[in-house]
Amino acid sequence: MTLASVLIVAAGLIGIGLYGALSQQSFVMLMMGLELIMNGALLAVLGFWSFALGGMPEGQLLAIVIMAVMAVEMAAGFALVVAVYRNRQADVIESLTTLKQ
Amino acid sequence: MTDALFTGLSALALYAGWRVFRVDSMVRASFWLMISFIAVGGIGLLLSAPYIGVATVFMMAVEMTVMVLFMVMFMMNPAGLNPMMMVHQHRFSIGVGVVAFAGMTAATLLTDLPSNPVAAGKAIVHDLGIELLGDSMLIFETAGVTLLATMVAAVILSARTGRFGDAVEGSVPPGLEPGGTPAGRVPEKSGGHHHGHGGHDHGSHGDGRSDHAHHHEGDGHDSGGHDHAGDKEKHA
Amino acid sequence: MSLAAFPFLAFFLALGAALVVVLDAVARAALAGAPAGPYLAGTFRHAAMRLSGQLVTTEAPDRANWRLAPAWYGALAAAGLAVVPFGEGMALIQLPTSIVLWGAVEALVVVVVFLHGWSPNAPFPLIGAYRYVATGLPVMLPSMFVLIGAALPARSLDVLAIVESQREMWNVVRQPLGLPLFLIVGLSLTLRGPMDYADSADLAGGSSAEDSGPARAMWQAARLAMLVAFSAMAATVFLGGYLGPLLPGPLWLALKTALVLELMVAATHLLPRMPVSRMVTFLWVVLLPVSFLHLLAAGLVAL
Amino acid sequence: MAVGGTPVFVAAGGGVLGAVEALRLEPALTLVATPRAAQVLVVAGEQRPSDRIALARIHAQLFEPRATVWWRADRPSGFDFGTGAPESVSDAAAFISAQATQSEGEAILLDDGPPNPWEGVGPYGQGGNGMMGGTPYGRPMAMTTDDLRDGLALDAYSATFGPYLTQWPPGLIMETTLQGDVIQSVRIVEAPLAQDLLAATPHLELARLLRLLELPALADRLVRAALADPARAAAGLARAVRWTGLLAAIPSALARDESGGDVRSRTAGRLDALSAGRPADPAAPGDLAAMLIGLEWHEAALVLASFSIDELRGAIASPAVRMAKGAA
Repeated sequence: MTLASVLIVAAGLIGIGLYGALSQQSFVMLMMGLELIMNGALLAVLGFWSFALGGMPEGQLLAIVIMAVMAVEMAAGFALVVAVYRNRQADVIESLTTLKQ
Repeated sequence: MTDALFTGLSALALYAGWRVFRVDSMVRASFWLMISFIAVGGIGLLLSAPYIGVATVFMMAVEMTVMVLFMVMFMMNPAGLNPMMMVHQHRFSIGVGVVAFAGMTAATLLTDLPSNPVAAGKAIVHDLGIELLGDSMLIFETAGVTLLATMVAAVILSARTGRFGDAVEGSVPPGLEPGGTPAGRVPEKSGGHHHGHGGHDHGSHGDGRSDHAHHHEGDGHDSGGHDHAGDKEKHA
Repeated sequence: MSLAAFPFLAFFLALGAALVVVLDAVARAALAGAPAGPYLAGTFRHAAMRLSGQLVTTEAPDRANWRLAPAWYGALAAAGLAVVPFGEGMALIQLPTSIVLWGAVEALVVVVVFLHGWSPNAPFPLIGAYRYVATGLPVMLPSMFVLIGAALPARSLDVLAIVESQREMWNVVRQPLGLPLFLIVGLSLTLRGPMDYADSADLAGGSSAEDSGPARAMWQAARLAMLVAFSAMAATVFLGGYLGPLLPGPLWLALKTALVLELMVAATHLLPRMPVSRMVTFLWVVLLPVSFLHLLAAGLVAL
Repeated sequence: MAVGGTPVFVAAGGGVLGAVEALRLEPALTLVATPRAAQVLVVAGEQRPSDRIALARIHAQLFEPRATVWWRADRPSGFDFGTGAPESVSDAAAFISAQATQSEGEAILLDDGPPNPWEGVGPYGQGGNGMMGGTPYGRPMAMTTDDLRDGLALDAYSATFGPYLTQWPPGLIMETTLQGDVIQSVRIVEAPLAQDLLAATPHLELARLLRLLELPALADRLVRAALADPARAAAGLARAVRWTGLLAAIPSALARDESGGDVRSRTAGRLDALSAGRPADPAAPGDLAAMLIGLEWHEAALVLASFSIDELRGAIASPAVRMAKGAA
């Protein structure tokens, strides 16, 4: 287990997450892609913190911030999905083209 | 031992992450995502981050449970009875994923990474606590307040009644003068109002909306709606 | 600790589960005004019949999750018990954050019970699963407040340190609200009596309504194992765990665990279960503020 | 948790509920709530001819070797398996318990195929055009409808429940549409069957409610008292039941009847009747189906248990609608 191996795994998670976030039509699956990207970011931060920062407490703080961001992303995401769903009965991205205007 | 564990957990994290977009049921997808997070939490433990590692498991278990509830509520096909492949710009997405992975990997391998590992015996959790309620208290508190604000915002957004009336009626702000036209942009008549998913053809093969429910519709009377289904399995 | 601890933990779980069966039969017989003997003899015969019974399945279930749910539940019970120290420095899993690990176990129980109800693809189990999520998630919050409160006097998230902090005074004295609140959490974790929203009587057994034969026996056994693990944890966090004069530490822990088991069995048979919406209101409006006040008081005392 | 002897599922018909409660006290048997957990099916009491299919379905859900015992029941045509049990409760219990090991298995009555032909395009019967097409095995895909409480459109499902649901009055059949566990619509298909006198004592009526509130041991105690002497005042027992706090556990103003009483007040009335040794005051449910709409499953079950079976039968005044399926 080295920093490079941890970062490669993190890159793999981010790659899969990017694929998911870009390809999925359903809002919720899209959010899963975002969560997976966050997962990779979390792993990368932990790797850097553990191998390169000598256990600097700020590194752990960054990880906690990432976790908070994930929670915010999910709560806000779901709330928006519910709000949109109430108005338009839509849960796939293509139904939302009017939002662009 | 550590290397073997790391390899195993990494493989699990990546495999589970890939399965998220490959299974037919959204419930399974969210639990695969949870497994991916748990594996990362395990790697966190190996990386001597005992708090973050365990807290990831804890948080993600709760978060994914909520996610699953949303799945069952809204989404087509939570039970995975029909094949599910709802994608757009598929090739492009695969390309982006692969390029991102390759780029980051190359960057990792080509960079001279610094090395300054955590000293053994360091009081990691203690340090984190001191940091959270010491130098970085502002950041920590901001995160906390942000979470609170999100919670309030989420409830307001998803509740039926809004400031200007029921969400289902389309909220319209009051006019600038009494009885005048509403202030701000007038929302269009909801053009996207097609019931459910009926009108869509997503060009994907055979997506169908289904869940547990239709398996019991039209069931005859029996004790507790246990259906006859069991017999089929037994006598097949 | 070494691998030799595994058989010991298994023995502890089995002994605790047997005790619960006896206590349940006795409590039930006493309340029903009947002799306990036949109840008890029947229980073991019952279990033997179950194990030899046939597995019946539903139409289009998620077979893997359905079969695995009891195993996951049992594994979570084992993981929970593994952080409980049986003596000074004697816990199978030693982490500076072992109390958070227990919290993770609690959160994963909600996932496992949901899966158990969702996977048979039948209405009653699914309703049980929904209900359990609706009550199980709000119960997490008091649970976290209570556990953090218990960690405050120890100034550590390590269960070992929490036990050591009780040498002078047990947490049950220092934080009188903690144990009752934690018992409510335990009733929810083990799907018992007043918090049995997953396997309830009005749903003909809820999430286990479609279970048959060995699967049913496994699920019931896993529930018992979780009850034992929870009781050991409650005894550790609030009753001083292995601390006590004269007798060896593990024995003290066993005795205190038995005491918590008795409280749990009594609560199971004496308290009614509210409809779920009433319970959810109760959890958010009453229990959450109470547990927050409890945490505040615990913090002030710890200062 | 089930404790006791041979696991038995009782498919109770008419005129037998009190006797079934007596059977529950026999240590040789454990009455379970689902046929999946049962070793023996006991068909008790008068059976409606229209419930034949439901009964056959329950029978098919037993695990093998299936064993059926007929107790105080006449067999519907076609059910030529199983053995008859002796009339008396204790003899019947011993007989039923013995059947668990003696049965050589019974064939199921129903066709083992899907209930309808497969209609669809894709491999799973989905329509293949749009996302909601197709009726796999004759069952349409679930559709979203607005929730009663806040109008959020979610998947609803409809199913027919009864007549052998152990937590409901025997014989009651309802067609309900549920969202989550909230009842969105109800159609009462069959009224409950008339029961014996013992079932109408305040003891047994309270016992049914206590089981729904997860207090089975106290329920057993009430049944025991009723079997000893239903007319004797049991103030101590009523106090014991009150002390569990069950009145506080029942939501207030749940299901108001025509005289303004709710589930809580009706239960309190039963407790008073129990301590005074008299029958409970009558109540008139009014429109039962309307009363259940918007309630959760558990609340609905409490509402059903808060009326006596005769009151429920009276409320469902309109001639019972036969289900096409049941009459076939």
